[in-house]
Amino acid sequence: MTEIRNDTEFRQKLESLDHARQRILAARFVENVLPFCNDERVSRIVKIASDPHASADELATALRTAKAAIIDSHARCGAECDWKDQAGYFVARAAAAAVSPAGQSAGGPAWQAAMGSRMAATCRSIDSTEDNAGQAKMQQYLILSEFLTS
Amino acid sequence: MKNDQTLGEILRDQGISRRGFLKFCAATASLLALPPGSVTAIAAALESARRPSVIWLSFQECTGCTESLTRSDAASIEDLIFNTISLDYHHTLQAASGTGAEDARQSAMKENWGKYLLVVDGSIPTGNPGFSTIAGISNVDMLMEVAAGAAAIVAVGSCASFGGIPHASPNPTGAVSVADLISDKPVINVPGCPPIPVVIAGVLTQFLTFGIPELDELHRPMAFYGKSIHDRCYRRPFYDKGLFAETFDDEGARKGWCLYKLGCKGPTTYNACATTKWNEGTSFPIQSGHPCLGCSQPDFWDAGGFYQALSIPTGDISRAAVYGAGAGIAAGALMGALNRGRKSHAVRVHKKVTIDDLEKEHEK
Amino acid sequence: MSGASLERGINALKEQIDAPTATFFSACVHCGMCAEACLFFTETGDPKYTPIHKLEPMRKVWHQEYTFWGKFARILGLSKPLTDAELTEWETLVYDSCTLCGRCSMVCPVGNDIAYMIRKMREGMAASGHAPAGMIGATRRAVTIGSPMGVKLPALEAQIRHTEEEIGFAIPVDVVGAEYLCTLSSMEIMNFPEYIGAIARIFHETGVSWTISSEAFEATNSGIQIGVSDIAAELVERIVRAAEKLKVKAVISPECGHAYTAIRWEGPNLIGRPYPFKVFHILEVLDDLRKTGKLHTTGKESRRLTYHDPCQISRRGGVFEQPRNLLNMVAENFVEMPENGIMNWCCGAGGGVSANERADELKMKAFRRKKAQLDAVAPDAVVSACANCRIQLEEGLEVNNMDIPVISLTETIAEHLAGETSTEARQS
Amino acid sequence: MTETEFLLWARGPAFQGATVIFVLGVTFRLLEILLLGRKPNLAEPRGSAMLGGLRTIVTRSFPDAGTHKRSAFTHYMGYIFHIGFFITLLLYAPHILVIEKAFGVSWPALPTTVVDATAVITMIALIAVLLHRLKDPVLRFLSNFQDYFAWFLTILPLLTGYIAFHRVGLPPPALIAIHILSVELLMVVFPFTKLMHAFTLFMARWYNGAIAGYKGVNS
Repeated sequence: MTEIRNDTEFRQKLESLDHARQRILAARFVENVLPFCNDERVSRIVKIASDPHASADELATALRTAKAAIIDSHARCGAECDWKDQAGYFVARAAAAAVSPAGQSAGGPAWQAAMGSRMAATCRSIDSTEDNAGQAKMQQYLILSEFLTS
Repeated sequence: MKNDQTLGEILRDQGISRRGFLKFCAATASLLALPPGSVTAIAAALESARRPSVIWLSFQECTGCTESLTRSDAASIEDLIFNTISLDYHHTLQAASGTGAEDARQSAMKENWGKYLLVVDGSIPTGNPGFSTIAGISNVDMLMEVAAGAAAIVAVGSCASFGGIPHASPNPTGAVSVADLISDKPVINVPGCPPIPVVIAGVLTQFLTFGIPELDELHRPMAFYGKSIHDRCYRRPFYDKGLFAETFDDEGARKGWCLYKLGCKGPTTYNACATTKWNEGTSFPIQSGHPCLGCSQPDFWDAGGFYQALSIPTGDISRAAVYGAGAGIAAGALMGALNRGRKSHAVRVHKKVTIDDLEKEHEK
Repeated sequence: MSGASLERGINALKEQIDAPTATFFSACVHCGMCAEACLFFTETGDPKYTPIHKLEPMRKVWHQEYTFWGKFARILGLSKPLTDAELTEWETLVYDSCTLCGRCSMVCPVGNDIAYMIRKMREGMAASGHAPAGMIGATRRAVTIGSPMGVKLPALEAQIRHTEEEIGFAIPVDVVGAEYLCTLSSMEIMNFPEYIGAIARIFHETGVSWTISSEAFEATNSGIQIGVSDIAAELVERIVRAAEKLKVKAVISPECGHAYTAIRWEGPNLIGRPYPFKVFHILEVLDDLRKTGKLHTTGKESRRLTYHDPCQISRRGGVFEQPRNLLNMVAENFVEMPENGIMNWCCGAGGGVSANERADELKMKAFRRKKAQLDAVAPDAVVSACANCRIQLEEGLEVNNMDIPVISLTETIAEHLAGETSTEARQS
Repeated sequence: MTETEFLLWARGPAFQGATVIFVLGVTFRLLEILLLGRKPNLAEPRGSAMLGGLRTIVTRSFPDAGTHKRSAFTHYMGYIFHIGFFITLLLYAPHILVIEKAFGVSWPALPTTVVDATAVITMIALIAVLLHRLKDPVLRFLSNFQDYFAWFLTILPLLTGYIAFHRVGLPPPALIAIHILSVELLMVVFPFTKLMHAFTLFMARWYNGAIAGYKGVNS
């Protein structure tokens, strides 16, 4: 059980994985924060992301639905903000990162999904007392180390 | 002067050959822009025309028209015509005077009542009869008396046609034109100051042969007054090209450029000067370098100065502008002060708008 | 008698009308060219969206109050005074169908600055209770909570903590004596928190001393959008107080359009005194760093990029060369949209339109003008520098199912930072 | 009242009266506008307002390609009838004489036939502009009585001038008088209609350019 001590190490290990395994890991990270998002399209996207044999166009359609989910959930300019909804928005963005093709964004899909999920957790913690963000980070380390050892 | 001879017989007595007479008729036909075929008609009409009795009344006039008519400097066919028509009364030209002259006029009128031709030059004073009388008879009375039996009246010169110089403001004598007094008889105006000799003869010839000629709205024969000087002016191309004389002896004037800027009234003056010209076609005012005065137009004396274009303002415009600006500034300053007061009042009564003031009372 | 009223509205208009306004109303010759410059007309074809027509009520107040002929006509009863019903009818014209983009002001042949007048007319509309509900809510939250979307400090602190973890170093908050005070817009804090990470990394890399103020982190100013200078002044005053307290040399306006207009151009006139500090848009700061050689980037975007000029930043703000200089540092295939820079077409959501639900349908119709521009250029991605434009572009592209990502210029610069803190170097 | 007296009145007292009202009206309107004043701008300037303003006065006459394409008709017709109007007014010999008599300045004239042709083109453009104003949905929506009345005031002097030049119908002095009266009508009503844009245009463009120039934008 390799021990992950900090984000630098966490990110190094994630970026060292190949694209397909990064995608599966990203799906795991998003799955971890899925309860924060009530848009069922996102859960479908996570299923496709976590399926190692998902075809390219399945992933492409998933990416398009993810983008639609992002648009539908982002905060409206000038509207009263609701951080719980905003958490859902970041889950959707994390899901989109998971199914996005390689080289789309710096850090690769796994790291982006991790960050997105953590941001979702941060949003949840804003209006509530418990510190979701910290837990999310620890859980992500656990998921990675389990994944590496399996 | 035997009254019963026809014009043709008289001319032959004077030694005018048939050919010479026909040449004159052709010249007149072309002058009147009549077709060549009409030459024979003119000749026949002139030849058989009874010698019309003509009574020439001169009222408030400078005798310029008569001078132009007689042009004592050279005998010509026009001259002979006047010898041949029965000029029964012309107090400048006739030898008789006093009661003899008046008796001649009375008898001519009696004999040719309703047929004689009345020619008038000079305007008729209506202010006070005493201003101008002949043999104790005021011009108005004499005009009325003679006009009653006239077949037609020819007003020769701008005075008789439109009132001329006596009529110019302030018109002390209350001078009026023939047409102002006579409305029951055909009046032919032959304006000009003076009119062109050949135009007078031409009008009479046309009257003798064809009767009342076609007249424009100012009762002027279209044959001579149908076109403006401007339309027939030999300097028109310069006007069109925009080449004008700026002063009387500048380069433009010497080059014969258009005199519009020197006040030429050619564009608004209708006469035959530019075509028939004066002194047997020698020249006419514009050709001699002087702008046309518009002498054949009504009130040309008062048309705002001979040396100013007809369409430029006569008043002092810059002074008017200065007055306007002054008044405008005063009124504007007042209105500006009112506006500033009204605006500062609005600022004074301004109540700070807070988030509670964004909805109307009932909507809140 | 608190609350909005017709009388207070007309009084506000009388306060706002000045020599330029009177000149503009006296110069308009009804030539209709401003309609051809307004995307709300070009995309709907409805003549009522002709910009100068949107000012009719204010024109009437000017004519009846400040001209001899108008006053005379009113006394004779020839022209009727302004009614509340008229203002109600004009609500959708002055708010829903106008983003204050100012394109009409650029084409008017007699030179009328119509946007300048719409901004003034909104003072009368708001004071008479004719501002849209959405904007009233946002303005109320901006005054009471400090952000039109209700973002409170704890939320910002959470975002800051998250960003600090991501970038690996601290974000200065309430640092007295810093050179720059950075302000953020709620849209960024909520939808695009990466912006905070981007400026942190850039300033870290270029050694810029900066800080965020916990008392005045909000850059947006719904006061100038709704048209209430009293409220706008209060919002600006907060930033000025914070800047003075932290003794900063300059305040940076974030990737937001109207925030820049509010703090840079209207601010001093709202609070009635010049600032003791300078004001820059983030792009001005980045371009300055580029010019002074402090900002180094590596690698070039191979994707075909185009830039959408936010109206309040380029045409109404004067910041239009900087984005090009910055983009040319990081993009090898940067192509301009037809009619760009100070003559760009608006995205359709500025000037408070996006905060006004009633205008949603019209807003999407207006987007077709921008769609036409994008069709002409067919970029792989659109770069812009205003969070509200980004949201509108994303929504518009989604509705027209065009798969073009919309990215922030500042974030793109951050991604290409050459120094040690950039993503590649962080492994060491 | 003969034609000559009618003309004398038209070019004499009537023209003086019209000048007074015109100058008074324009001065009054300009002061009524300018004295409303303008708040000074306290923001730190990026560019020069003065230069921006002066610049826009010129550049706003030459719209950019996109704008031009969208309102080409308005541009072409607008240019034709404005330039035509000024050529007819300022480069026709008799008009120059009027100006010389009024203000003492003079300059060479264009050939009268050229000006005559220009006047015709101007009138055609004006008629085209009227038809466009009646047909185009935006213009029909925007236009009020004043727009059509201003159009009428503008074409009337051209029409009466053309007729007076060609001396059709009434005797010339009457035609010239009618032409002068139509000009006087234009002068008298001018300050109280949108024709004031002949003056306020420069102020408006200056303000526009100044507001933008202050911010470093060439508007």
